[in-house]
Amino acid sequence: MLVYLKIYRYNPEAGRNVPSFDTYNIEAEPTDRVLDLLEEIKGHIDGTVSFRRSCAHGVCGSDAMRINGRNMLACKALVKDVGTEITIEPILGLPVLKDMIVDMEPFFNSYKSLMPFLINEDVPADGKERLQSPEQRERFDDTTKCILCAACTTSCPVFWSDDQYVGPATIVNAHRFIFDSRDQAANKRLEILADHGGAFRCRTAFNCTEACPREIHVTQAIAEVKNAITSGGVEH
Amino acid sequence: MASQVKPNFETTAWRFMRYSGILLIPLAWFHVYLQDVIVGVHAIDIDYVAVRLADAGWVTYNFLLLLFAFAHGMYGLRQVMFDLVHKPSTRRILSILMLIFWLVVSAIGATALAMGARPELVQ
Amino acid sequence: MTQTHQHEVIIVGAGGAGLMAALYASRGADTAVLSKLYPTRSHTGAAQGGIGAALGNLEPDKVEWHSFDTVKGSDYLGDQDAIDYMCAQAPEVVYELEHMGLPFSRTRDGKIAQRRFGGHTNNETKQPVLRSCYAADRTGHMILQTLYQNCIKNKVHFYDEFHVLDLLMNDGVANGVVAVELATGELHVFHAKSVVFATGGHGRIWELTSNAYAYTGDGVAITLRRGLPAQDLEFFQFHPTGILKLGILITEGVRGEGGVLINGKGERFMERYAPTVKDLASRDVVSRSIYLEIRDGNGIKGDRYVHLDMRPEVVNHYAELDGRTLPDGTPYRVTGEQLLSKVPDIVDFCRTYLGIDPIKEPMPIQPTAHYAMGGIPTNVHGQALSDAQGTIVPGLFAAGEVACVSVHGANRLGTNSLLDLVVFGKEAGKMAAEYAKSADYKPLENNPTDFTRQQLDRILGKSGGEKVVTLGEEMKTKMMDDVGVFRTAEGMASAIEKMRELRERYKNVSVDDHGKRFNTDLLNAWELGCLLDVALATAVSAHARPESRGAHAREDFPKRNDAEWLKHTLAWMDGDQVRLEYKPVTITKYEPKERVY
Amino acid sequence: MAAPSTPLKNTVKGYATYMGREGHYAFLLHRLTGLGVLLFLTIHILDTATVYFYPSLYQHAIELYRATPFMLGEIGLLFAVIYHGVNGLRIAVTDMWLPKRWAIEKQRQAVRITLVVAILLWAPGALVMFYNMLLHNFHVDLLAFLPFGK
Repeated sequence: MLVYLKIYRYNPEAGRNVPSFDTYNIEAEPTDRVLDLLEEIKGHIDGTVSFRRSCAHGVCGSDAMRINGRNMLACKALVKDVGTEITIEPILGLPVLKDMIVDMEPFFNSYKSLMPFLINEDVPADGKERLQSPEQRERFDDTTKCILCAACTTSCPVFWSDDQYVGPATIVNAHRFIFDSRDQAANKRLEILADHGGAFRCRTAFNCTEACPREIHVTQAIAEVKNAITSGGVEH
Repeated sequence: MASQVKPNFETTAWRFMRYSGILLIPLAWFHVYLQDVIVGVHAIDIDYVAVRLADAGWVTYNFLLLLFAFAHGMYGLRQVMFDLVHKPSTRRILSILMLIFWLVVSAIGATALAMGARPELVQ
Repeated sequence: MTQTHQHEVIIVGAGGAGLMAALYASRGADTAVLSKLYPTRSHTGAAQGGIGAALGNLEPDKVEWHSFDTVKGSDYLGDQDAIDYMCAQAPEVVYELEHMGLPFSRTRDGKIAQRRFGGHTNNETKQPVLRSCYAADRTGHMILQTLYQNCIKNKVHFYDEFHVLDLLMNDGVANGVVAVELATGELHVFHAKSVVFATGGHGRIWELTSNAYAYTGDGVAITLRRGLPAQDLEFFQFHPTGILKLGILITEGVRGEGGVLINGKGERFMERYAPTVKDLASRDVVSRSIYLEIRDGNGIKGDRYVHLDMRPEVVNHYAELDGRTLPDGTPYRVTGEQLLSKVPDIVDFCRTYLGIDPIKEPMPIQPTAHYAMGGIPTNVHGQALSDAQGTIVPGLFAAGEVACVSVHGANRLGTNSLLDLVVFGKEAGKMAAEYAKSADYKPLENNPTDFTRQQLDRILGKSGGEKVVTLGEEMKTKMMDDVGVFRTAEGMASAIEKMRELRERYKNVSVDDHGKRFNTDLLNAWELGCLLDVALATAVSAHARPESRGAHAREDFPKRNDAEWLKHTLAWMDGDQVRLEYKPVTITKYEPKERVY
Repeated sequence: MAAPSTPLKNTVKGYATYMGREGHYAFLLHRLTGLGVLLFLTIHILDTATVYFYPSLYQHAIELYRATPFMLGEIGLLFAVIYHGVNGLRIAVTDMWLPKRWAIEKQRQAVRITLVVAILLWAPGALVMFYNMLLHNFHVDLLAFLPFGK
């Protein structure tokens, strides 16, 4: 089938310092990924079209972009699902550097601000694993799936307005530790998230949850964090 | 675990928005339905208001409505302001201005409620 | 302007091996990590099934059994001292990962959960053993995340999206790298005392692969260009279960949980090829079996694929036939929901890319190019070697898929790649820091970026030449057909010719993008150059080995030939000539014998 | 150098073009109705206060409210107050008592229900207000058209 693509272009180096769209018509199969179409264009029609990609099956998180108005991974969006008229834009709220490539630094800086690592220096005397029941492990399973693609954060209306909001991805990653029975800094993380710029900026628009390519229940995770804060903290 | 997350302003305000919101549903809906639908703007004049404000019950009702609705609204506005203004100093200045605005308008409203209407002054 | 940076240890690549090396190196030396991606996007994240370690959390297991399985899996080409070392280290590193915060799945009593995996057995009963420590079906993802998290915690210095294009050497000593900063297109020189290559594999040589676009063999190509050898390139693993046409991996864990392979006649054909462990035979065996079924017209509807079936009724049916029991002795039975919770990502892949629900329908699969057993030769300390005598290249280390220790020999067992990353990443990191402490900075040459600049300018200088994708597609098809699961002398000879031709045509390749900022067009072209180099070296190495061993299966030489070919290949490249030498395999306890599953 | 943009531009662009689902539109509507109600509320407090501070102005204000555009606005206001309330109730109850119900499937449905409930609560009032508007401003008595009318 013939697919009509409208692709966002911006590259000040090549004189394209006002964002605009290029259009392409290419042949595709219904089961083609949008990423396949972009590769086809880059390989055969216009090599200057720029985007990030690596694993091509939804686990590395490189190719988050806005496809037909909604954040997705290009490698998880199939033609049969997005239709034959496809508009591709960079994710919103991070500075666009070239075409679909945005500056990820603010995103990763926010991620790092919430101590995204287990804090617990006590290890069992026998050097073996700390024990954790399957139920305790299940408690934070959902948020361990995050691949830091930024699809959630850049779909968030609050983040578009206010880049000081830590954003859904950061809260998801904080959640992963807050509810890990092995972590000893849950309340410290919660205190940071209780401040402005934290979890209470969430307006439950659910764009993050809809956008998450890993189907993490992002809004719910944020709600759990809010709840943990208002109930005075987490005890393991 | 010893440490507790202490409620800060944002947390308390967040709770306030939820509780006041719930409270406002009967208060505001009844008020709007009564005045706009049942009575209607064509039936309202200063004499009507004067009668209402002579009744301690209605005054209390209106007073609660004023207190919660306007605070709820102004805090909501502050959220929108935080969305659009990012400089901490500007945020602080605007927050203070909004606080003053809230106090002044509330005071004006409260005064009128407390003192009642003065239809006799209409020329 | 070329910027020069100085760090005692430079780590190239931020996957499992690179990050583990970074964690250890940074404890003893000023360390920086360069990655052409963001670290969390490294391909380690795609690993699914688990990391092998004889913890014995659910049933008896021993380090020695793990060692033996690995040796046997390697078709006796693995170096047994290295294998013993890795398997003995395994429990310790798995516990270490847990201490770092890795959220392993858990057993009822709270220990790290373990599952069955191909080729891992109880050496006494010969039955599959629960050895693969897993975190659902995203173990690699969790390892990558956990290591990155700990690097953040330990304030490791990262240069994200810096693509390393050259290794700098002075008088045979590695002293830095040249990298292009993607955002600006500027070349940067990194002056170092130790350089650790952890750049991953080169599965993108083949048409159908589970590998990321980024898996372009940069590390091997760069070292080949600098006159260093590559070891055992002919051994490249084809994973039996890739999603039809896409090559996306379906973890062996599916078979570990009881999934079975079914051909077009509805037969569980692995019974015929591996009567004892059946579907859990080692990967080379299963991939070949699938190919043979397809060749005999037993593909589904006669087509070029078979089914991987994990519908609960099918799993339970075969588990009953096999007499499979749970550790407590009760019969093994699963529900769809239990399977879902053990392999959620697989279910997601199937729904997204195939539009099927694997709990209700079988998955169409075919073997997919998966893992490079070969790579930069190193010793157990991650030190790179420059010849068959084991001479160390001072200052150069390698770990992970890019390295060849060799613990995987001719065929890697599932779960041993993650183990390899962590064990040898750690070792390389430690050694790199130790070396840096005792060494001085070797001075840089006058124009260290010249060689790189020359490569890039050649591409940028052309216009209207051949397209990168055209050459790439020709390479992939040829390698898939002739240097794939089954090989013949004739096919490989034609592949060598084809690679030479493509390398010649590559000189005329041109790109559309002539800018500096994020010129991925240019870098794709440069990566193709790496792939072609590695492909040629692979084809030549393979062609020279007239036997079948592990992943190197020849139709014209179906038997293993231990008398003449129990040895590692070393390949050097000089222009389009590949020179081969051989070095012996280290054998300690396990004498080679016939390999049956 | 990055593509020219500001948070405000991103916000406007996102609000206007992001293809969200139920939650996104509920958020936009909640914000819009909230700001609308606040604007009216402020004016309303001040104009009502004139009954004490400046009574003769009050009559002017009331006259103004009786004009057709304002009456239409009031019908809108009624919707805003009701929608903001119903949707706010959804948020408050979920937040305070049923945090587990922040699951997407439940909320997609809840958002739809909120809208339906809001419309049901608003419609009778809106009809009455519309009737009153026609009666007073256009001297049309809709009831007279009914077969069983006066």
